Amino acid sequence: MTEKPKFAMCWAASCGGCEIAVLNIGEKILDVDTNFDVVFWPVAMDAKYKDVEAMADGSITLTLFNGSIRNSENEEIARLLRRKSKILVAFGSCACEGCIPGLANLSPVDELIDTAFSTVSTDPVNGNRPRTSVTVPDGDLHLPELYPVVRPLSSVVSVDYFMPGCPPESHQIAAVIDLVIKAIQGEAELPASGATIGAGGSTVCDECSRTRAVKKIKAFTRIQELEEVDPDLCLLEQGIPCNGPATRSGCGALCPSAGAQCIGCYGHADGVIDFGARLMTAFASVIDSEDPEEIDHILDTLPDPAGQFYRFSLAGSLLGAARSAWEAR
Amino acid sequence: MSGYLLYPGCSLEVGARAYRDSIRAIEGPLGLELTEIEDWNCCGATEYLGINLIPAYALIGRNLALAAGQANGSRTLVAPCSACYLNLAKADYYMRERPILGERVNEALAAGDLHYDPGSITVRHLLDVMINDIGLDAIEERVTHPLVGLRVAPYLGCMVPRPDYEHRWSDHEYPNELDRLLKVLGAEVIDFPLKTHCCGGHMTQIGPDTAYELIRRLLHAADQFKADVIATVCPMCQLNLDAYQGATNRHFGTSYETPIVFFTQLVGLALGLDAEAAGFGREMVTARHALDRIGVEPPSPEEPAETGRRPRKDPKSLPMPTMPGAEGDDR
Amino acid sequence: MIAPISGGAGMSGNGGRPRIGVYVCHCGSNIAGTVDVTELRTWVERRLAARGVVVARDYKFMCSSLGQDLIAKDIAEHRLDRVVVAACSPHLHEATFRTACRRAGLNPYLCELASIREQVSWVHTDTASATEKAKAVVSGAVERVARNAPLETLRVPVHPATLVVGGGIAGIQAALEIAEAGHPVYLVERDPSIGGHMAQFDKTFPTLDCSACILTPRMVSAGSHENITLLTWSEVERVDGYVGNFTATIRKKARYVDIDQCTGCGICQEKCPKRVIDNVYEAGLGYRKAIYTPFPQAVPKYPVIDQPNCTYFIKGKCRACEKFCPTGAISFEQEDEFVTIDVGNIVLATGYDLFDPRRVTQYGYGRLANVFSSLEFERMTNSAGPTNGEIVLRDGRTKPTSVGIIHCVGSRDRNYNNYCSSICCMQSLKFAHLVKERTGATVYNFYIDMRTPAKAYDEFYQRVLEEGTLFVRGKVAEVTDAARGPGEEGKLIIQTEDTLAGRQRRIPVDMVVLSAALEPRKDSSEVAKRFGISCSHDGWFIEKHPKLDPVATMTEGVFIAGCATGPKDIPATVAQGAAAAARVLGYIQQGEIEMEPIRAQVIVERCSGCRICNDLCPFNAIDFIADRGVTEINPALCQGCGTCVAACPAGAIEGTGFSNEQVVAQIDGLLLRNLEPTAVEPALV
Amino acid sequence: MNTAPAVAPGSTDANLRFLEEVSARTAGVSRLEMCIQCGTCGGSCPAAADMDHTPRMLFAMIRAGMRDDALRSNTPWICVSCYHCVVRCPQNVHIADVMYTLKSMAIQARLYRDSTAPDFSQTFVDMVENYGRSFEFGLATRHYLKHFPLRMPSAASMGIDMLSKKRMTIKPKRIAGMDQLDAILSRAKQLELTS
Amino acid sequence: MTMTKEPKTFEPVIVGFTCNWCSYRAADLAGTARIKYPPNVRLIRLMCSGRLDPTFVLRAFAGGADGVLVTGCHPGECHYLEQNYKTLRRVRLLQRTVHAFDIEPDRLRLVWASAAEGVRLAREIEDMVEAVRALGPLDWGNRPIRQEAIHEMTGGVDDAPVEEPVGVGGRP
Repeated sequence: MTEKPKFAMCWAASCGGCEIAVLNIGEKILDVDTNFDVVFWPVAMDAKYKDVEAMADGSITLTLFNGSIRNSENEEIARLLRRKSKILVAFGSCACEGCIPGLANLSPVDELIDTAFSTVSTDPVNGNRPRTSVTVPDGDLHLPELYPVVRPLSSVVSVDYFMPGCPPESHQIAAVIDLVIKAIQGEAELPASGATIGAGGSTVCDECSRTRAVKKIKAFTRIQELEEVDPDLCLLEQGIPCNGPATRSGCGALCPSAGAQCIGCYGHADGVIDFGARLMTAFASVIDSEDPEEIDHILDTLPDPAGQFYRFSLAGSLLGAARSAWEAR
Repeated sequence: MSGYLLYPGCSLEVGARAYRDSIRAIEGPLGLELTEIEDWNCCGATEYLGINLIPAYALIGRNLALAAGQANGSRTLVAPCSACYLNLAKADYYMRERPILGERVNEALAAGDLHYDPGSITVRHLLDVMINDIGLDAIEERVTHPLVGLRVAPYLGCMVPRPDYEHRWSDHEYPNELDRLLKVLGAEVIDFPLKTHCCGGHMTQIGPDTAYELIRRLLHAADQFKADVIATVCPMCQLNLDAYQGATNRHFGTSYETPIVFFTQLVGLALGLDAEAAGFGREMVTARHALDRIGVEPPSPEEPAETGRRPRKDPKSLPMPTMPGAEGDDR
Repeated sequence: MIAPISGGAGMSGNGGRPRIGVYVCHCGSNIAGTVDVTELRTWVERRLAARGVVVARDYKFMCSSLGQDLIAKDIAEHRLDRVVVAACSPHLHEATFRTACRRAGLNPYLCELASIREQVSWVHTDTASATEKAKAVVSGAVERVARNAPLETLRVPVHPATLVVGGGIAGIQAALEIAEAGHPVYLVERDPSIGGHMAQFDKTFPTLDCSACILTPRMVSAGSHENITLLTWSEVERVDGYVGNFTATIRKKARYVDIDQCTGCGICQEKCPKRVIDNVYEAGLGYRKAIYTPFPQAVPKYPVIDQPNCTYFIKGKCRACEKFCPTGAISFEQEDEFVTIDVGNIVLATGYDLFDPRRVTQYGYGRLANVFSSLEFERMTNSAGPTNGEIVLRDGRTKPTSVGIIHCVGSRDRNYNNYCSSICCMQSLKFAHLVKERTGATVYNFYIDMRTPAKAYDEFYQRVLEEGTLFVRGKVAEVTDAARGPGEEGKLIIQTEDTLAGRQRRIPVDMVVLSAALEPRKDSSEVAKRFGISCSHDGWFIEKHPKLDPVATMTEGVFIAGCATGPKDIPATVAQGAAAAARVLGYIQQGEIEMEPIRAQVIVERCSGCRICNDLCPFNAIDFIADRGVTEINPALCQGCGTCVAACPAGAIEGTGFSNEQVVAQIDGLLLRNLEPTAVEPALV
Repeated sequence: MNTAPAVAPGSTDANLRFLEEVSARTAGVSRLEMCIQCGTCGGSCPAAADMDHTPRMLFAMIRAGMRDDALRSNTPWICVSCYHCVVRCPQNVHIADVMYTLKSMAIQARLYRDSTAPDFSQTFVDMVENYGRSFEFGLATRHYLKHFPLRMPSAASMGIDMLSKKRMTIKPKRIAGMDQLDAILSRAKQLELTS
Repeated sequence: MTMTKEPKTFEPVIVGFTCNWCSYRAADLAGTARIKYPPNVRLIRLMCSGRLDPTFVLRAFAGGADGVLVTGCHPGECHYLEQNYKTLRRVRLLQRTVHAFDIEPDRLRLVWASAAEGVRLAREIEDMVEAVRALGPLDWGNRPIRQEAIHEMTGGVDDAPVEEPVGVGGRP
């Protein structure tokens, strides 16, 4: 029998949810095994970086890379896998646009370390600072270097496909794996490089069953602060800051149909340069006032604009990180 | 009871006691509660501004700061004296219009550990409060002795309706507030053409001849309309028209004898106070004859108040432009 | 259209890049004097080659025919598919160069202007920095043009009928011009008769010919013209559609008179027992009946019943008019009617309101009997007016021996209207003349400045001077009846500073006439909104261009004429009526209208139907298609502002001519991000 | 009025400097530069008859940079602060406040011709600075003695009448916070209003 | 100046967005009237300030601009009736958002200027240049921005052979 195409999956700065999502595809996982030779997947099997280094460049057919680039190790493995892979997929929101870890980009790295290592909740070790290398009797121990800002995968290596979601929906993962297999067997065409796969072409409202009318909003309210939420009416029209209008479809409007506002994990729609920009303009458009003072009062009801508009996309946004974070070098 | 801060001003202390006494006398019956600002100082009248700008405004500023500091639940400062009313309102307004002035004034106030945020105090005239807060209906209800048959010339003078930074008055030239109040008291109110013209102000002191002419104009017009009394809202107007009426008569060889009273004194009478309680007896030109007139039986209410103008009934005559709300537009 | 840098019209060679020609104009020394044009050109060659520039030239006058030929030649020789001209403002020569490109076979919208004159050479002095800025500006234009798409101008058919709103002289003029040209016109008038303010006047300055004599014939022909449908006692309720294809809904107010029966004999008016002060036509100086035609020569001749004042409507009995009407034309049951009409163009000639002089309390109008407003005075001097043209005091009989005429009442005064009403001087001169002529009284004119700039106007001023009218330069302070002494008893005293004599004067007169300001109609802003045009802050309709397009508005197909755009005298008003008609006829002649293809359009497959954009369009171009759950934009209604493009959260609306790609690329170009990364000069960032 | 303008005629910027100075030293925004010379102020003024220049002329002089003439004019001193001109001015010039400015400038430059008014103001201010309140009796007596000795008799009889009616007191009333007021005023005197 | 190698003083780069009907014409007017203002502002013409996509502003900052000036018709005088109010709302929200990225709100200004206000526009530009100069460089230009952004931004500087442009001065 001929050699099976090689499959790899790797996590960088991420929570691991994406790995679970892959396992969630059920018996489809068996297809992966039958059609691929899994060469590297730290979560699922034992393998060393040096094994990967030993492989020939481009010898891995498909690599699903999840997690963002937070430290030198993340970058190293990203570059390594890029070299070794034919198809590199930024898998999940972290790899695509930084996701929750990206929110760290609003603060300088030192503050992050302080919070982590010198607050009451943590026991100070070695002068409170993790060091990149420490000498012990039997030699030097090394830790990867923490970067000042979190970056999406595509800002360190070129990426073939983007698969959004936090995590990507299992049925979408299954579909993508199907597609790749078919493509390998020459039964299907792969989309153009740089495309977003495993998601829809429009935004969440397209899949949302709530009724919508013309929107005019005098104040935004946190969903938990509402007396009652109309189960059928568009959440944004009820003053709930729902990110659905700007968020790429593909999840089946999971959150809105469960009565919670969309928080935007599927990222921006096609042709959009900056996710937050779309949300800002959308929210500004539905504010029902032409009086500067009143407008300000209404905007006061959005206490954390950056968090609202960039919860998942901050690291991948045009500004990428706060000035203080960039300058902390 | 609606509470206000009161800035009496120097004149009410002595020169215009009739004003102060009558205000204090009608305060209760009208449901007013006027709390005097503690240790207020002179507003500078029209003199200090001409000497030195910043000190002049600092002088006024101290009063505003004291008022703001004095918490009696009210942020409304009532000033019965026109000059005080204007100076206080003006300082508050200019400190906003020209922020640098506000800064300077506060720099000065800081020397006395005071500070005033322009806009934090609302400066209003007593008449404004009576018309717009108490309301004519409420006042009418309390009238027990209508001033029927008393022909009154309503006289506001300059500094209440002008410049009127906050647009509180119905008009700069012909405000109708005082007219409407006096009508409610039952008086015959004449359409006094000079109701907002000048009484001479400080010219009685620095250029008496100029002042006498201005006083004469007012007395002449009032006389033309056969006014029994001129009702004023300002101590300075009262003083000039009253105390200098004799001098004016001597100057022009005229013989005017028109008593000049504060509108609050007439309110007092209408509410049933006796003449003394209403502050009468302090005027230089006696108001006795005027008072006699109200003593007499009132004519039947149907009879319309004779306004001193010729009625136009001539069929050939052309219609006048209709004055929207001219008749009985009581807010 | 999103034009990827490798897309666009017939691109060949150059590694998939566009083939761009850049042309730097010297504009004599206007540009070359401040910008180093040679340096600019060579920089473009060197640094922008990688961005697709294949030709770069600088030339003395690009807009000259030689300059244009230069471009045409290159388009052919170098197979250019994009052109950038670095010269003056696009508002000046964009058309010129785009036409040149079209002639050379290149789609005009693939040509961009980079303004390095108005925005660089004329506003900066230092050559070095000006040249650097020019580089950035050109670089921006190059990036933009690379993403321009070939566009075709839009064409919409024009409905031949026209709606004229307002039956004053401006509206009548416009209606007649269009009707004469053989096209249908609907002339809508709010009052019972057309004629407007001009019908109230007796004489018109400076010729002093009788207003009625010149106006009435026009009114009659407007009333009887086969192409004009007269809709008096009517108002436009709503307007839909767009240039060439408007639909207007008009409310015909109940006349309570059946115009098919009515012969206009006037018996009803004789018999009506109810006398009403006529505040409209007689300016409050005279009376009319509760059933009335505003004036004898009214067009149409049918009367209306003034419902709120009619005894029958108030008390439920009377019906005198009905009893005496020989043709049984009275019908108290009549109700408002609505008619809907289709038109291709609209002319708004809604005129002005007179400033209410009561607001200037110190002039005593309304309080002092013998103070008159200018309109009252016009009626008084009118031989058909309440006094049969006699100038008398309010008592209706006494002739004044002295009259004061006050200019600028409510004009040139920040407490009322800041602007000059432009007709008051001439009006006041006319009044002065009439008073002299008819009463021989002493006349004083109180003015701030005499403004008599038009044909034969200043001559009229001279004439009035000769007649002995006394001119006092000073804005009157007050008019009072409070006499200071015997000389003033029983008079009105005009108090003013004679600014030329430098002293205060009190001038006793019998009568005062206030030359009141012209003001926008009280409802002008609602009207503007209804017709989709804009009002200046003081309420006059805004022209598309105050000088070069004075009767057009920003809304294609809606034109404005007469005092609705600002105070005007009769000649100017008539001229504008005619001008508006000419513009309308132009459109009708074309049969269809070309429109700039700058429009928004929805990429339906991307639209999620979130409806964020639905409320953003003041031109109602955005429709939500409920059954398909998507939003669409009507290209003919769309005016191309791009607000919805910027607002769409899904990026599903694209703006032709100003696409995101174009603008973003221009930003990058301006910031020189387009140069090879290595070449980004450090000083920039 | 034949004194040469404060600056050589034609040196526009110098002329402007006076206008700007007056504006800068006026409370609020004077809008003096907006005057269109319409004469509303001169026409409205109840005391214009006694003024050597109408307010309008004064403003023209200010524009012309005629500093001395303007400061020597008696107009500001005769202004009775009736504000008729202010509310009627079609350009909303703060006329009354400009008058106050001119007074204070005239006093500084010692350019007023008749000292009656400045003295009165000064006396008044002295009272206020001593007692924190005005003091009619002191004011009237001191002022009349100095400036209208001949009118003293009639003034006196009036004064007595006032006293008898308790409308005048012979001893002034001093406010408690005099030190505070002192501190404020002396600090204020060191401050300048700059634009 | 903005691009000389060693700038003496910091010369901010400001991107200005103008409305085709008023502020762009105001800029033209400033030109025809020869009113001088600092060359630090580079203008982009939009049909209406309502076209201003927040992306443009962020892109300008990310691309190295030290400030962004948005200009439109005065409220109530928008040639598209009321679109400038929408701009007002967007800009207010943008200012709050960029603040979270430590960008001073004053680096993003909204100015109303009618076609007649050439002088006003020039003065506003002057004023903003000084304000931004005082704030110092923003320095976003050379920060790594995600690959596809750069790709899209430069339209992909490919390795295809560059045709040597013909450059001719003066007469052809």
